[in-house]
Amino acid sequence: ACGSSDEGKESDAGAGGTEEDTSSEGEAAASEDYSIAMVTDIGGVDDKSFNQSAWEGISAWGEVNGLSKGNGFDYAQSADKADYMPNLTRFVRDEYDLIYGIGFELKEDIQKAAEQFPDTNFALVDDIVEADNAVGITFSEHQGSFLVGVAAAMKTTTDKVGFVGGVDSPLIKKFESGFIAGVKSVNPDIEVDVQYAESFADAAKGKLIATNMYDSGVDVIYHASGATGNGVFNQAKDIKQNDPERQIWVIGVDRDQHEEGAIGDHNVTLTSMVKRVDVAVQDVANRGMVGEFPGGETLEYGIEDDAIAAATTNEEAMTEDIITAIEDYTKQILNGQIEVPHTEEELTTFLESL
Amino acid sequence: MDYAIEMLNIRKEFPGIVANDNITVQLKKGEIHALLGENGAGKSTLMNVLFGLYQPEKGEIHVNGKKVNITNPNIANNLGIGMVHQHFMLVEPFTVTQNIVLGSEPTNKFGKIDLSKARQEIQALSDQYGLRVDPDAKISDISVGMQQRVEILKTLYRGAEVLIFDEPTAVLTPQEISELMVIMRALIKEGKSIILITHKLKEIMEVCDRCTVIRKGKGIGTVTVADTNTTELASLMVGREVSFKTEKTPSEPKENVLEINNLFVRDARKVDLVKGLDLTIRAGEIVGIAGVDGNGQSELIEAITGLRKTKSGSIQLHNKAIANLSPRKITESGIGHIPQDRHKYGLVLDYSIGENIVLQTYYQKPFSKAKVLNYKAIFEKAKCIIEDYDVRTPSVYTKARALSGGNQQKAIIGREVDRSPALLIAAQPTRGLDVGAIEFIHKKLIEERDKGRAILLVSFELDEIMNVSDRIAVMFDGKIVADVKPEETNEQELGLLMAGSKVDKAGETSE
Amino acid sequence: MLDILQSIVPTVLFYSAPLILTALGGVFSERSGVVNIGLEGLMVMGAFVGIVFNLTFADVFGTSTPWVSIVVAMLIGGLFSIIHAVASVTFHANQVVSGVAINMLALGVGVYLTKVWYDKGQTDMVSQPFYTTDIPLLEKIPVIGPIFFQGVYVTSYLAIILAFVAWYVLYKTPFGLRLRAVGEHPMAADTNGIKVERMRYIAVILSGVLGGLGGSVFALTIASNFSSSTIVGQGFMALAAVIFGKWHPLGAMGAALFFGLAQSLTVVSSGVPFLENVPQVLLLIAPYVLTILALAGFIGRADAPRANGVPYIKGSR
Amino acid sequence: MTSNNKLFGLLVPVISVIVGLLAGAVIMLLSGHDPIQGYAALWNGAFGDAYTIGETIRRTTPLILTGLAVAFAFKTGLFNIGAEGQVIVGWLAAVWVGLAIDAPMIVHLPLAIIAGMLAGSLWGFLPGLLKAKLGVHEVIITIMMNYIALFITNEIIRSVLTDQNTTTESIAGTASLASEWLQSITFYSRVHYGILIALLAAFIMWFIIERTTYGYELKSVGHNLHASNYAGMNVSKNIILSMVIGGAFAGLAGAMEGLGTYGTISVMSGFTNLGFDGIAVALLGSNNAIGVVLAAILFGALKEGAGEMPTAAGVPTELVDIIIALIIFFVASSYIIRWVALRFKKEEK
Ligand SMILES: Nc1ncnc2c1ncn2[C@@H]1O[C@H](COP(=O)(O)OP(=O)(O)OP(=O)(O)O)[C@@H](O)[C@H]1O
Ligand SMILES: Nc1ncnc2c1ncn2[C@@H]1O[C@H](COP(=O)(O)OP(=O)(O)OP(=O)(O)O)[C@@H](O)[C@H]1O
Ligand SMILES: [Mg+2]
Ligand SMILES: [Mg+2]
Repeated sequence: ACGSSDEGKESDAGAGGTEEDTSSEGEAAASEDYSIAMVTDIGGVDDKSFNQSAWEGISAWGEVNGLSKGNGFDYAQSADKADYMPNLTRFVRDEYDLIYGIGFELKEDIQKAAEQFPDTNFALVDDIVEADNAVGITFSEHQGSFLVGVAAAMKTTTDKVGFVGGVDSPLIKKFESGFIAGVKSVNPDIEVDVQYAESFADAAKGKLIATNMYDSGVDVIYHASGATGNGVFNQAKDIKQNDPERQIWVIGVDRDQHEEGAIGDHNVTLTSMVKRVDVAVQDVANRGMVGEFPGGETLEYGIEDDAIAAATTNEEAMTEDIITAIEDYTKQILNGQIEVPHTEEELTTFLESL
Repeated sequence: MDYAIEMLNIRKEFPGIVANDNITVQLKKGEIHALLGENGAGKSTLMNVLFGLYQPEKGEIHVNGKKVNITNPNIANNLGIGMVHQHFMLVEPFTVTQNIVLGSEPTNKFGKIDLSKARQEIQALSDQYGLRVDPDAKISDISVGMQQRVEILKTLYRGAEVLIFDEPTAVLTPQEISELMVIMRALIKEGKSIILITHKLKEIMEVCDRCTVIRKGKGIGTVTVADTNTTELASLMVGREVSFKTEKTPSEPKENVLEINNLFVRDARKVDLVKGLDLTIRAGEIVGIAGVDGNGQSELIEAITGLRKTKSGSIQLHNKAIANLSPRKITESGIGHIPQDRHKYGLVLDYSIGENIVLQTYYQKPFSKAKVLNYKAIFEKAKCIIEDYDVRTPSVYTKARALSGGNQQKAIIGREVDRSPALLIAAQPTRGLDVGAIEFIHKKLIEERDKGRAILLVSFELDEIMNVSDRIAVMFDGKIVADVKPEETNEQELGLLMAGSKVDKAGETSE
Repeated sequence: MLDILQSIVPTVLFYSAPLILTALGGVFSERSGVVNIGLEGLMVMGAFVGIVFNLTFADVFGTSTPWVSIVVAMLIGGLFSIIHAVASVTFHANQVVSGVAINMLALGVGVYLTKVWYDKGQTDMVSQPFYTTDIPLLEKIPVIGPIFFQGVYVTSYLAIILAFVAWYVLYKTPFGLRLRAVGEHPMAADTNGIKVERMRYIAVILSGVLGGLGGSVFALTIASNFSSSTIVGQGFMALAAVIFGKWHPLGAMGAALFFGLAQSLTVVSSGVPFLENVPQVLLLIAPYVLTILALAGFIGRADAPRANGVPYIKGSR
Repeated sequence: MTSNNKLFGLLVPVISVIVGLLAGAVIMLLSGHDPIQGYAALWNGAFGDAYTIGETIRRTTPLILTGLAVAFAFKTGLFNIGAEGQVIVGWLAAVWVGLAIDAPMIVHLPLAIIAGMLAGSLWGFLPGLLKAKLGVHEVIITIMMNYIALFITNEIIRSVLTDQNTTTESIAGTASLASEWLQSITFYSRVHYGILIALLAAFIMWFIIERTTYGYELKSVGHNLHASNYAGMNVSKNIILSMVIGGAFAGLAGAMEGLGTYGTISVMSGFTNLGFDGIAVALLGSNNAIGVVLAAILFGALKEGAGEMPTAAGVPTELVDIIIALIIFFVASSYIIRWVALRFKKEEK
C-alpha cells in the first residue's frame, strides 16, 4: 500500500545498515527463497498463548511453502528483555526476509531494528511500529472481549462478573473496556469487578483475586493475565471440585483455554477470547512473499478476518441463546452499529450512550 | 606406680611449627599436676591432643596403664577425661542445665529432654563438690566464675575421672580463684586427678603436687612442687632469671590529668553501675583500681573512653570536659586505652598487624593525605613499633589473628603508648600472659609513668596492683571506697576493702 | 465481619503455606549454622518435581497423586540440598555463594529438563492438584469452624502442624538442642561429642526436604504447572520470614502468615468502598511497606544464630 | 607462601571454569546434544563477530555495576539483596531526567547519570539506616524494597512519564550514552559508552576500598564492629555509607540500561534480574573490583552466547545457567581444589 520498502535480500546485509533508502520499489521476490522468522517474548514459543499461536502460523505457512524449520523459517526464544535485540539481529544477519517480534514488549527493539536494517522487513504483533519496512499487527481484542462479555453477562446468575488483568497497560485496558462494554450492553445492571495483579506470572495473586471475587458473588471471571490466570483457573476448579453444582466460570484469553478448565466431567472454561495470531502472521507472510508487504501500516485483524472470536468448545455451557446473542452482536459490530470502546474514556462514553 | 594418664613422647606439628616435640607427662592418680610454660610453649596443644581435638604425629597415650587412641572428644569423654578449656566451650543463649547435659541428654518416653531429671542430677553433683550454679540461668547472664563451675560440672556429669584445666584462673577474680582452689581440692578428695595449666606460680605452689615444665615445645622436666620455689620454676620455664618485684622509683606526681566528679553510669539494662564516683589521677603516677569484677570498673572505663554514655557527673581531662564526647574526640584529646578484651575491642583480627597499628590514627598525617592512605608510612610505623615492643610476628603484613595472645597484647600496648597520650588506661593488660611478657609490660607502664603520663590500671590481680601502682583506689559498688598506698597496705586488707566490709573504716585507712 | 474473615482466612492459609514450609526449612538450616539463601532454588526443585511426577503418574496413583508427588518432591529436594551441604559443610564454601549457586542450578536444571522432556518451556497443567476440603468435625464448631475449617487445603494445616512439630523438635528434644548448639558454638558442641558436620548435613537436608515440600505445595495448590516463572521470589519471601520470625519456627510461621494476610488484605480492600479511591499502587506495595514498618517499629533487632554462616573447621578458632 | 596463594587465586577460577564447562558437555551428551556444536554456538554467540562482541560488552556493563554494588556492601559485612530494586529506581530516575530536561550534553548526560546514582543510593539508604539505627536485618528490608521499587516505578511510568502507556518516549540525544560510532563498528549492536563508566566505577571501588580512609573504615566495620567503635569510627555512618555507595553503583547500572541500551524505560512485569545476577557476579569475583569485572565478563559472555545455542545446536539456553551455577560451586569450594593441588604436590615430592 503506502510504501512497501522490501528490497529483497541483499547478499551483504551488513552493508545495508546505513542506507536510508526507503523508496518503494514494489518487487516480487522469488517465492521459493522467501524466509521468515520470529522472536518470542519472555513467554517463550510454547506459552500456549500468542507466541505459540504465532509459531503455529509460521510453521503452517512454512509447510505450505515446502520449507522446514531452520531452513526457510525459524524462531528464537528470549529469556529476558535483553535478548530481543540480539535475537532480531541474528535473524537479520541470517538474511531472513521478514522477522516477527511477538508481543508489545518487543516494540522498542523492533522499532530500532527496523530503522537500522531498512532492507529487512519486520512485523510486530500487538503494537504499532513507525517505519516503512515494518508493520504493526494488532487485533481487535476489544471486539473479542466484547463478545465474551456478552457471554459472561448471559451466563451470570448473580449479576456480578469479574475481570483480572495482568499488568495495567493500554493493551490490557482494551480487553477490559471491551469486556465491560459487552457485559453492560446485555444488562447495564451487572456489576463488573476489575482487578490487576501487576504481573503476568503471579499465580498466587491470581488465585487470591479469584478467591476474593468468587467469594463476593462473582460467578464469571474473564482473565487477561497470562500465567497469573493459572491461579484463576485453579480456584474455579477447586470450587467446582467441592461443589459440582455451583455455576462457576472462567473466560480464557488469547487462545482456547478449554483444556485448562477441565475438572473431572466438568469444565469451568465458559469460552475464550481467541486471538488468531497464526492467521495474522500467515497473512502478512503471504503478502510479503508476493511483494506486497504492507510496510508502514498498522494492520488490525478482527472479527471479519476470523482472527478474533469467542470459542464455543464448551458446548454445554455455551448454550444456543448465548451463541445466537454473540452472533447478533457480531453482526452489529461488523456493520458498525456498535463501536466497541478501546479505552476507559471511550468506555465511559459508550456506557452513557446505553 | 599408678598413673591415671601417661602421655609419652608426644609430637604434634602445625604447618611450619612443632608445637609439641617429644613431650612426656605422667599424671598420678589423685594428684594435681601443673603444666607450666611460656605463651605458645605448647601446653594447650598437648592437652587438646589428650582430649582428642588434635591427633599427634608421634607418641602414645596410656589411660590407667592401657594404651588408647583418642581420635575425638567423645572417646576422651568415655575414657573419663574432661577438659575445661581456656576459652569456655559454653553455648551462651542456653541455660546452665542445657549446657551441662548437651550431648548426653536424659529423655522421657516422648523423646523430650527430661529437664527435671537433669536438674536433679546436676543438683546432686553440685552439692557433692560445692559447685554452686543456678541451673536455669542463661550463660550470658552469669558471672565468669559460675561459667567455669558449669564447665567443671559438664565434665563431672560425663563421669570424668581426670580433669584438665587450661588456664582456669586467667579470667577469675581473686575470690573466685580461692573458690576454685577449694573445689579442686574437693575433687581430689573424691578421687579425681587434675592437670592444671597456669601462668601463676603462686597457684602452683599452693595446690599442685608436681609440675611439668615445657619450653618452646620441648619438655624440660617434671619437679615435685614441695621441693622447689617460684624462682626456680620461673627460670626453668623461661630459661633465664626472672624478677618478680618490678623495679621502680617512687613516683613524683605533678598536675591533675583526669578528674572525675560524682559520676553515674548505667549499664545496658539501665541499671546504675557507677554510682557517684570521684577519682583524680595526676601526671606521673599509676593509679591502680582494685576491685571484684562487676563493681563498675568496665562501665567506668567505657565512660571515660566514650564507649558508653554517662548519666550524670563530670569527667575532665586537663580541665576540659570530655564526658559523652565521641570516642574519636576523646582519643584525640589525649587518652590511650588498652582494652580488657583484646579480640573484641583491641584488634581487627583480619587486618594485618600494620593496619592494626594505625587503628586510631589512619586518618592523620602521615598515614593518609586527603583521605588517601599512605601504606608506606603505615608499615614503616608498624615496623618501628614491632621492634620497640618486641612483638614477635613473621612480618607487619601478617594478620593479627595469627599472633599469640601475648604478642597481640604487646602490639596493642605499643600502639597506645606510642601515641603519647596524657592518660593511659590499661585494663587487665597482662591477662593470660606468661611471666616474661608480664615483666615486659609492667616495665613499659612504669617507663611511661616516668615520662610524665598519668596511668590508670585496672586489674583483678592483686599482685599486679600491688607491684605496679603508686596509689590504689579500691572500687566497690560503683564507688571508690578507699584510696591507699601499696606500701601501707597488704592483700588481706585490700581483699576486705574490695568485699565492701571495711567501708566505714575506709576513711581512716586512706589517711 | 465474619463474612470477611471467612473469605480472608482460607486465602491467607493457602498463600502462606508454601512460605511456612520453606521457611521452616530455612530455620533448621540456619539454626545449625548454615545460611540458606538457596531456599528459592529448593522451592523451584520441589515445584518442578511435584509437577513432573504428578503429570507422569496421575494415572497410576489417581487421587492420591498429589500426596505421592509432594513426598517425591521432598525426597528429591533433600537429595538436591546435599549439594549445598557438601559445598558449605565439607568444603567450607562461603554459604551465601553456595546458596546463590543452588538458586541458579535449580532453575537451570528444572527448565532445561522441562525443555528436554516436554520440548517446551512449560509443562501442561496437572490433572491431580490438591483441592480444598472441609475438615471433618472441626468444621462443625460454631463461628470458628466456618472460618478456619471450611474450604481449606489440608496442606495448609500440614504446614501449621509442621511448624509446631519443628518447634517441638528444636526446643524440646536432644536433637534440637544439639542442632542449635552446633549453630551457636560448634566447637563447644564438638567438645561435647556432637558431630558438628553430621548435624549440619541433617539440617541442610531437612531444609531441602521442607523447601521441596513448600515448592511442590505451591505448585499443586496454586500454579498447577511448572515453568521458569512458577517460583519467582517466594523463596526469598520465605527467607525474609525466617529472619522476620527471628529464626524461630513459630516466628517464621507468624511472619509467613503476616505476608499472606497483607497480600490478602490488599486484594480484599481494593473492593472495599472507602478504599476504592486509594491508588492501586499503594495497595500493591502495602504488604512490603507493612513488613518494613513492623520490623522498624516493634520487631526490631534480630540476632542470628552466632555461628550462622561460619564454616566449622576443626582445630581453628 | 604468598606466591603460592596468588597462584591458587588464579588457578581456582580457571580450573572452576574448565570443570564447569566439562560438566556442561556431559549434560549435553546425556540429554542427546552435541557438546562441540553446543559450545561452538556458545562461542559464536558471545564472540563470533563484531556484533556479538558488542552485545557481550553491553550485557557485561550493568553486571559489572551490580556486581560492584553487592561486593561493596559485602566489604562492610552487609548483604545487599536489594541491588535489583536499586537498579530499577536508578533506571527510572536516569530516564526521567533524560526526558524532562533540556540541556546540552555536557550538562544533561552527567545529570541523568547522577540522577540514577542518587536514586539507587536512596534505595540503599533506607535499609542502611534501619540496619544502623535499629539493627533491622538488611536482607529482609532490601527484599521488600525490591518489590516496592518495581511497583512504584511501573506506576510512575504509567501515570507520570506517559499517559497510561507502558513505555516512555526515547530520552533526548543529549542524555544518551549510545554511540553511532560504536554501533557502526559492531554491526549495530547496542554497545554504548557505559562500559567505560562501569570500568571507571570498578576502579573507583578498588580505590575507595584499598586506598582511602573510607575503605579502611568500611572494611574495619565489616570485620569487627566493636573494635571500630573503640577506634573512634562512626559505625552507623559506615553502615549507611556502604549501602548508599552500593546503591549508587546499582543505580548506575540502571542508568546504563536507561541511557545506553534502551533509551527508555518500560513497565516491567517482573524483576530485571540484573541485581540478582550481581550477587553471583560479586561472589564469583570474590568481592573485589578486578574479580567483579572478570566475573561479569564471564557471566555476560556465557549469557550472551547462550542465545545462539537453541537455534544453532538445539541446546536449551538454561544449560548456561547450570554451567554458571557449577562454576560458582567450584570457586566457592576452592578448598577442595587446594586440597587436590596439595595432594599433587606431596606426591611429586
Ligand atoms: N591450630 C593451630 N594451627 C597452627 N599452629 C598452631 C595451632 N595451635 C597452636 N599452634 C602453634 O603451636 C604453638 C603452641 O601453641 P599452644 O596454644 O599450645 O600454646 P600454649 O602453651 O597453650 O600458650 P598459652 O600459654 O598462650 O596458652 C604455638 O606456637 C602456635 O604457633
Ligand atoms: N589458626 C591458627 N593459625 C596459626 N596459628 C594459630 C592458629 N590458632 C592459634 N594459633 C597459634 O596458637 C598459639 C596460642 O594461641 P592462644 O590463643 O592459645 O594464645 P594465647 O596466648 O593463649 O592467647 P589468649 O590470650 O587467647 O589466651 C598462638 O601463638 C597462635 O599463633
Ligand atoms: Mg594455651
Ligand atoms: Mg593463653
